[in-house]
Amino acid sequence: MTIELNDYLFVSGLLFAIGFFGVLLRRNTLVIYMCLELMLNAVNLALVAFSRFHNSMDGNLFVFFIISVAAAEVAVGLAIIVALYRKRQTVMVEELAELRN
Amino acid sequence: MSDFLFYLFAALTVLSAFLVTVSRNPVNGAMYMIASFVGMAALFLLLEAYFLAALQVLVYAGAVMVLFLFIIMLLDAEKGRTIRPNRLTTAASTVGGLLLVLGLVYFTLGDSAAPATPLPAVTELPKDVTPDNIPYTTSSRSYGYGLFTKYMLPFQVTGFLLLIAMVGVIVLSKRLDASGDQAPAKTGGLES
Amino acid sequence: MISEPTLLLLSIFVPLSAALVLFFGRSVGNAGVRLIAAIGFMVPAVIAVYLWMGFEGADKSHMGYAFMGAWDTGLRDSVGITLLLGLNGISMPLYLLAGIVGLAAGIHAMYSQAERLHLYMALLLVMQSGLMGVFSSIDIFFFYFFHELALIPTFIMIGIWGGEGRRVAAMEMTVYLTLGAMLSLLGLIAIYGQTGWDTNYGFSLIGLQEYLSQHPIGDVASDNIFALLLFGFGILVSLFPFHSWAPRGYAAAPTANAMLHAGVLKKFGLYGLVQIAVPLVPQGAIIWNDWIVWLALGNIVIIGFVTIAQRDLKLMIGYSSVMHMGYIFLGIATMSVVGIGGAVMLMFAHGLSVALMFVLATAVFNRTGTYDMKAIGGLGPKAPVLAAFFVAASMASIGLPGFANFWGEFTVFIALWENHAWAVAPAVFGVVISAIYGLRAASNIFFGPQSDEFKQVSSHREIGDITLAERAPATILLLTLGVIGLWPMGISQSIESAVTDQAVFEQAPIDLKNSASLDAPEETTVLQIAEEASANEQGDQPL
Amino acid sequence: MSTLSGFKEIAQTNDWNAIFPELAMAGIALALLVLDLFLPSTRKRIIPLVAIGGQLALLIMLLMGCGCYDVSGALFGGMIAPTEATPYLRIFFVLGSILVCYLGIPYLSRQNLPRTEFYHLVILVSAAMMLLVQASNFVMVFVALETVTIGFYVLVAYCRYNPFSLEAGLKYLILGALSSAILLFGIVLLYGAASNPGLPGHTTDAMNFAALGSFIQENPQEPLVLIGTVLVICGICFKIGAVPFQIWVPDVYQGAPTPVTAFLAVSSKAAGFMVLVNLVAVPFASLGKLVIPLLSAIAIITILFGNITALGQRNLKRLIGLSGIAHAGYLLVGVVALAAGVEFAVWAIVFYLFAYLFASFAVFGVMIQLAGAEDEIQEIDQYQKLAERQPFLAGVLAVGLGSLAGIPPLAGFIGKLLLFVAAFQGELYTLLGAAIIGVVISIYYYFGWIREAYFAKVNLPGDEAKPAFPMPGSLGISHKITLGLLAALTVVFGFFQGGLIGG
Amino acid sequence: MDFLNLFNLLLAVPLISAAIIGLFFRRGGYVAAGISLTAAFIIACLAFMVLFDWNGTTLSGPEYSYTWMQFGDFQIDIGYYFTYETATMLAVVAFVGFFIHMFSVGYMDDDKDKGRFFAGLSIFMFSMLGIVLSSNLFMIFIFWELVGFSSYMLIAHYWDKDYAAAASKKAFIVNRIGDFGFLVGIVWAYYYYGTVDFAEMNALIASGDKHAETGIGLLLMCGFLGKSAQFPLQVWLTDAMAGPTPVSALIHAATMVAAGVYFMVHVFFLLTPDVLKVIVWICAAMAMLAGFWALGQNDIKKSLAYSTLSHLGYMGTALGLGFPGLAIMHMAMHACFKATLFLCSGSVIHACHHEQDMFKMGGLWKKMPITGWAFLLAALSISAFPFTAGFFSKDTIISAAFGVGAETGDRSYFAIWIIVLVAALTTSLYMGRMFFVVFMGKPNSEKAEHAKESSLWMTVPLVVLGWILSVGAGWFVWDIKWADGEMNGIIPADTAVFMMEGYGEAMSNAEDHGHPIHHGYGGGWDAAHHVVKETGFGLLLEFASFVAMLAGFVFTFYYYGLGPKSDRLQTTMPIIYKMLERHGWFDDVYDWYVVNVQQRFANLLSVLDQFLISGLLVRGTAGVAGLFGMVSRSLHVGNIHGYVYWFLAGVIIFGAFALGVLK
Repeated sequence: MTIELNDYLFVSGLLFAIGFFGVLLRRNTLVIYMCLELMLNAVNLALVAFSRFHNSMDGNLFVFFIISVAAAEVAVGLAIIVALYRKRQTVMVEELAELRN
Repeated sequence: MSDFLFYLFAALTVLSAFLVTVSRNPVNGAMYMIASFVGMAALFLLLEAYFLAALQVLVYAGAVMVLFLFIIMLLDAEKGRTIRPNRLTTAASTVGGLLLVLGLVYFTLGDSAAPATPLPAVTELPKDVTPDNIPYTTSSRSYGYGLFTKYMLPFQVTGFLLLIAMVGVIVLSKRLDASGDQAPAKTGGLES
Repeated sequence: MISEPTLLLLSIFVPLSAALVLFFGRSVGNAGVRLIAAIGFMVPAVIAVYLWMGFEGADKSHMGYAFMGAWDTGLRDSVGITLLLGLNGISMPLYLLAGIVGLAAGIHAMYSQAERLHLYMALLLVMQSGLMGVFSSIDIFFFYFFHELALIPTFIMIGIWGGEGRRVAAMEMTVYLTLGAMLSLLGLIAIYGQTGWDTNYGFSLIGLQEYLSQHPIGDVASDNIFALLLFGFGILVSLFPFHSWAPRGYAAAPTANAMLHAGVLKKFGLYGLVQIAVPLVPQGAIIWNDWIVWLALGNIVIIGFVTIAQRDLKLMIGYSSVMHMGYIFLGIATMSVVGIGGAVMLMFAHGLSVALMFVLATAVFNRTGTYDMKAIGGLGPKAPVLAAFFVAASMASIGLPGFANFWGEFTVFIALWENHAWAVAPAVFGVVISAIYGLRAASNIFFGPQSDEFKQVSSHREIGDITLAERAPATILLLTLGVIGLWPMGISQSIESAVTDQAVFEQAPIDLKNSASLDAPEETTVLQIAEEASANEQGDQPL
Repeated sequence: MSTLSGFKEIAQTNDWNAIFPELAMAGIALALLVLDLFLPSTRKRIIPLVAIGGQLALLIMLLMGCGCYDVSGALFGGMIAPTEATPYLRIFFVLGSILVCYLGIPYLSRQNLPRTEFYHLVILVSAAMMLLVQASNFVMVFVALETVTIGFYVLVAYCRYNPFSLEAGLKYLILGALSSAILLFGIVLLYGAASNPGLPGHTTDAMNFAALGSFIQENPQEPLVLIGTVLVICGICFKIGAVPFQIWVPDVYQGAPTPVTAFLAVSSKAAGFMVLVNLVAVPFASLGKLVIPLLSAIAIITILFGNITALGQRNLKRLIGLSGIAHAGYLLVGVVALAAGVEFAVWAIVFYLFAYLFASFAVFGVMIQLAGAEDEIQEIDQYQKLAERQPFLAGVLAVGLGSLAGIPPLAGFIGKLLLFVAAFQGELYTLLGAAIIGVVISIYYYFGWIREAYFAKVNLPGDEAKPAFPMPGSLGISHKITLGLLAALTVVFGFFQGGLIGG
Repeated sequence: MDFLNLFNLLLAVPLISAAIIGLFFRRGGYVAAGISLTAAFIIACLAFMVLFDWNGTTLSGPEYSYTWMQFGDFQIDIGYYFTYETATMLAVVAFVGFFIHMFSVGYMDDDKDKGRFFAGLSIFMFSMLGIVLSSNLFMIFIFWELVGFSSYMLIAHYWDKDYAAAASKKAFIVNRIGDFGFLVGIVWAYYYYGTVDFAEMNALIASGDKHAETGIGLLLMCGFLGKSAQFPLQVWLTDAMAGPTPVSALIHAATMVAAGVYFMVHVFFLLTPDVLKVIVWICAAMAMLAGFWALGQNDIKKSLAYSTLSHLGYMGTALGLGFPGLAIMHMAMHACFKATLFLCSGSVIHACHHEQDMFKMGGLWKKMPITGWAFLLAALSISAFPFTAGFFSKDTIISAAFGVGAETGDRSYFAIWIIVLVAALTTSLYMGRMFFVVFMGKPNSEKAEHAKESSLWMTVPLVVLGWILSVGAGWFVWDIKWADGEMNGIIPADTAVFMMEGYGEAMSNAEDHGHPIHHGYGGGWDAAHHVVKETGFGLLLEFASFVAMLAGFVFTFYYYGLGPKSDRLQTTMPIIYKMLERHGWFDDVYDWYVVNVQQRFANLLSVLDQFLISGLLVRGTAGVAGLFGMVSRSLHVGNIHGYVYWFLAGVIIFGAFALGVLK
């Protein structure tokens, strides 16, 4: 058998699910953030697969944007986490729940 | 052959991704993350997206994850090891994740999946491009064509986005000097 | 000479601009405030009287509307809303009422010792402009709009200058009234919807009547629309059992505000039923007829007895005004020329008398320092003129001939027999009830020997007779009551002309009879027309 | 060489004049940085003035109709496609950014934070929003949206020595990233479905709204499409704060600096809505069977949740957030009406947004005057006796809240009216019912706030112990003008709506 | 001057005088009195002008009416209906009214609030004349209410006394209860006959197009019961004596209370036999009971009030027997002698400085001869001493009861006869008691010692009403032609016509609409007299009632003695006295009802209103909403995880919805 588009999609979907799972599971904000990156990657994979199989360049170009955006996001996000750590000396979500009702 | 490679790298990607979510120590997590990214890059190669594969390795595995590691070290990740996710969270998240996977299976492997299409042949350089059709090409030059014509505007906006990110990071982490706006007494800087 | 439509516009915007001036006019000092406010209240009153005198001769070619003028506010093309002003025979008396009561309330407020007088007057003026607008707009959207405009100051006024329990009362009143207003708004939009959102007809009452007379609303639709209007307006008019906001609200409200609200603003809902709901959605009115009658009797009998139980004068007045709404609802329920005419007559009269009662209640309070009727007594010999006013006012409100109220009530009873003969007896019994509490109040407060509490009060306070600031508004109101009482034609003529114009009020009673006899509302004539119409139309969209 | 002729053809559509206002905003933003660089620190006070002045100039140009000349069809290879609403929206966002900058002045004067960057970010984000609302291609949507989002990460966490602000930033960051991932996945699925040669009417330009729309019209039952659509809607729901993606709102609103809260509440939400409107209008036009029930359900729950939760909420920033959720619900009613085929709904939404802008900024303007140094603590008690101590502020507050509550003769009421009419035209009676209930409930907390400001509280024993809350001294004239103008506009648009209703 | 304008003037004059006094002379004292008196005088003159000009043709119809208010086909006219009974009534009201005005000037000389009092009198004259002249039910109802109001006002004249306050309130409310039925009856009549104009309704009935309806009749009767204070609404009249004595004389004896009778006579053609039966029983019973109750009163005015009740009972009886003319006649005679009696009591009270207890008076015969004589004559007249005014009306009524019984063979009429005969006995009992106690013997108190004859203001009316009219008012039955009828120029003969003939021929074709035919049904004194003659026992009957009368006087003379200090009955038989004093415990029952039933019911309802409607319905919903609010607020836990789950749930639910899993 040959590899189908669906196989790639499955992998990407699996990655997405795992990423989501990680976000749900972990309490370390850094790890949560990593998992989010993972989800973005899953999207990338799907995109590339689609554009390859459907013979359209737009997907690949989109990936380019996604990567750059992700990079920027990471930079800002980490900056926030660091700044917060300076205040609270922790990166654990349940210890970062001062704002509540 | 390529099938085998696909399975190999897919397994690598997924497995290490999973390990990221479960590994106690964030440092290990970061390592697995890199592995997952590399696997992803390999999959890109299989899809003949060479330029993206390169970007993947450079930006993600290179820049992003290094940044992550650096921060993890900086924030003394040792604390992360001691606490373990409590049962409830584990159970709930597992259920959630499984639900998603279930949906995925129902979706991709079920009858509702998109009809499969044969892998089209691809050229290296773009041919017979029309405004609403840019076929798949492998050369990195074709990215340039796309980005600077059709995707010119998003491209520029991305530039501003990076500017925003840069300014933002500066705002969030630069030590306020005495000029104009001095740091209020109650802010503890890194030096503390 | 300014054209009449412009006068209508002026009667709305002069008070409003006076209010704006006062909002920022803390510096002008009380004298200045009084002057500006006086202008703001005089102008509408004068215009109202002037138009009233000119009304008979005026050109009423537009379906009985005179003094018509239209101004586009930017919603004409999108949703067919136009500031369309004008008066017909039904709105004329109420417009007059608004002018007169407004003037009285204004005078009373000017000389009340309210701190931050400029704000007080400003809010009152906003109310006034809203009231003038309510009864002069033909566009049913603006009719609603002005009502809300007049409603909002009530909240703040109760809150700042109110009596005890004002925080709660104000909130309850506002939330409750908003509910009613929203329901009725839906109903109004729904009526507009029946034209297929044709902006040529739009929200204009005239346009809607033209359209709906050709294509009456179908059964289901009118059932729902009328329900919306009935209960929406009903809440605003304190139809039993949606009345609980009214007595406490009025008890807490400052006098001038209570005068305007109970006297004029409350008529909005009834006016809406008379002018909009019943003529435009007659078969809905027929379907809901029994409901109206039963609830109205609830107002009269149940609330009547509740009124008897009150010891607090202001609460009693509040409840009594709730009770009197019952008669008006009965009048509307008859859907006949006579009944509607009586209802409008009574709306006019009640507006005057209840406002008068509030003025006098405050006058009593200023002398005795309490509203508890058991704690007063024998005030009469000390303040004979006040007593005379009070007795006259209570006589008016219990429908003594010679005062305007009588004509309304009497006519309603007459009309009621036609289709609801059984309801006449309980309705008339209400007259006895109101006599009981009305006279009890008068004799408790003014007659008999002084009570011990009152003796203490009067011992260390000089209790004078009614002052000019109280007498002026009271006289205005009582005079109007008397004039219309002796010369009902003064307003009944215009009312009659307008009511008889409506073919509905000729037809509806017959339909009512049929629907009563064979209890299937579909059989009624209007509905047959409706079905035929909707048969060759695309059919009515049920709500 | 002929192969690139296609690219040339595309390049010709890159008409930079068409987006002059956005460019101008970006220019202003950059100019600020340059000024910050070269101005001596003593002169830096003028920077906010430059920011506001520049934008005002732009605003006036827009009002006079320059810079948004009539452009037909798609631009930039289909990245953006201005509509009739676009000029109004440009005005909206410029106005919003001006007001945020205005709010920034008193805030920053209190806070000792880098200043120039604040204005810089606000203006850039606004520019991005202006592009976002005319984007007609998912790539453009994503990029612009991320620009906005990342900008907001920074702005929300802007008060970097205040843990609350940072925590809010973190929450917004993680949930925002999550939602953009979801959105992205949805986009990808749509892309994959639409570009599939195996499907009838497939397109080669699958990211483009129009093309996508025509494809979906061909096969609306395609599961890939349905899932994709739903995921995209999830992503947008986060932006507009609709149930169940509203949960972050109160926390973030409370933690964020007050000007940013305003920015979030008004501009960001508006942008999200206009994206949703574009989506519903073009690509999802033929998905009524899916979109209408889905959005209706969301709308109803959102209205009820927002209003009921706001009952008894003492912290005003949270209260604003929750009421904002309710407003999102009302606006969703408009969107549903649009999906049901009522074009008029667009204008209803636009008008509502404007009314919301005026009212909200009026309220925020008052709040920022009364806010202390740590502005996440703004309790309702601070407003006791405001009417006596600051009648002007109290008046503005009353007008703003009244408009938010939808009370005639204020603009907010007209907005609601138009939405209701639209809903009626779409025969969405259930939604109307929910909306009515919502409005009635909302009266309670809005007027509760007014009551606090106006009614002299009967002092319970122990109340005397509480220190009287500090009140600002006499207001600067600029504040009076701005706030007065907002209140006036709210009133005027309540009476006269000419020019704000196109179509 | 044509009649229309005269009628208009008749109504306008008192109204204007009331307005002038009310607006300008509230403190006016004698000025006010003057204005009011002048008005009364003008009224009297106008009334006589009308009576002299009038040629006996019924005046009615559109030319005598204005439209007052109109809605579609429903219209209220202010119109005049002038016929023989109107003439009689007009004469009585105008004439007696004037003299009572005159008397008041003297009586109220020491009163501060003359303005209020005389304004009230003028308003009353206005409303009363309105009733007299009105042409339709609507209009009569309007003035009906107005007289009620003016009586309320005048009863409450001494408003700082709580009994006055209570009495006025009671009077008004009880009247309202009567009007409740009255009004319903009017509405019914309006829909049944299509008109409420007396002339038109009369025509309808006469032509047989419409029949009289028992229901309508009974409902209209309620108005009569209220206004004329018949069972069960009689309770207000005795309390109404709280007002000044002239008021009692004018309103609560001579005119207003009689207006009820007048109204019933007016609508006589609407009354079916059943209605008449009801009336005759109620009124006869009241005639007797009230007579006894009068013996239980020490207050001279209260005692007279019961006598008024009793005689209103007689009028009702006459009506019920089918002799409207006779009823009117007794009304007129009663107006004379009862007004006299009240005025005498007023003069006495005034002389004794407002002492009203009979047993504190005594021996006034010598001190106040004019008053004494007037009282004596009136007393004889009321007890139907032969050839006094009362004799002609009252005795005829008594005998007529027997006569009707004899003719129709309906036994119940004999019972009526017995009852009214006993009532006649009681009349002479309480009159004798009053006379001997008040005027004979020695003064029993300081005040009585210093009593003096009153001023001319008061004595002149006493002479006119007492000496002349109480005696001679009835002599017209002999139909003497003084100076060949030239005297008709001085005494308007038309006023007597109705009393003599009643409706005369108008009712002759009565069988068309099912009235019981006894000879002269619907007639007046002639008919009644004829009926009595028919029986053959005419003289015997008159003798019987004469004996009853005489027995009364003789008994009282021996039983009470002259000028006793206390009521012997009270001392010897307190139980019986108590029974009479409590006059059948009506007041107690009503008071009990008001306090324990009505008020409690009201309180209950108001509690329910508070608790159920504003408590549960309104506050309840608010509370529930607030509860939900607390719950949903607590969902904001602040922990990011908590929030991520919302997102997860959202994605899954939406996705499931999209894939149709939820459908």
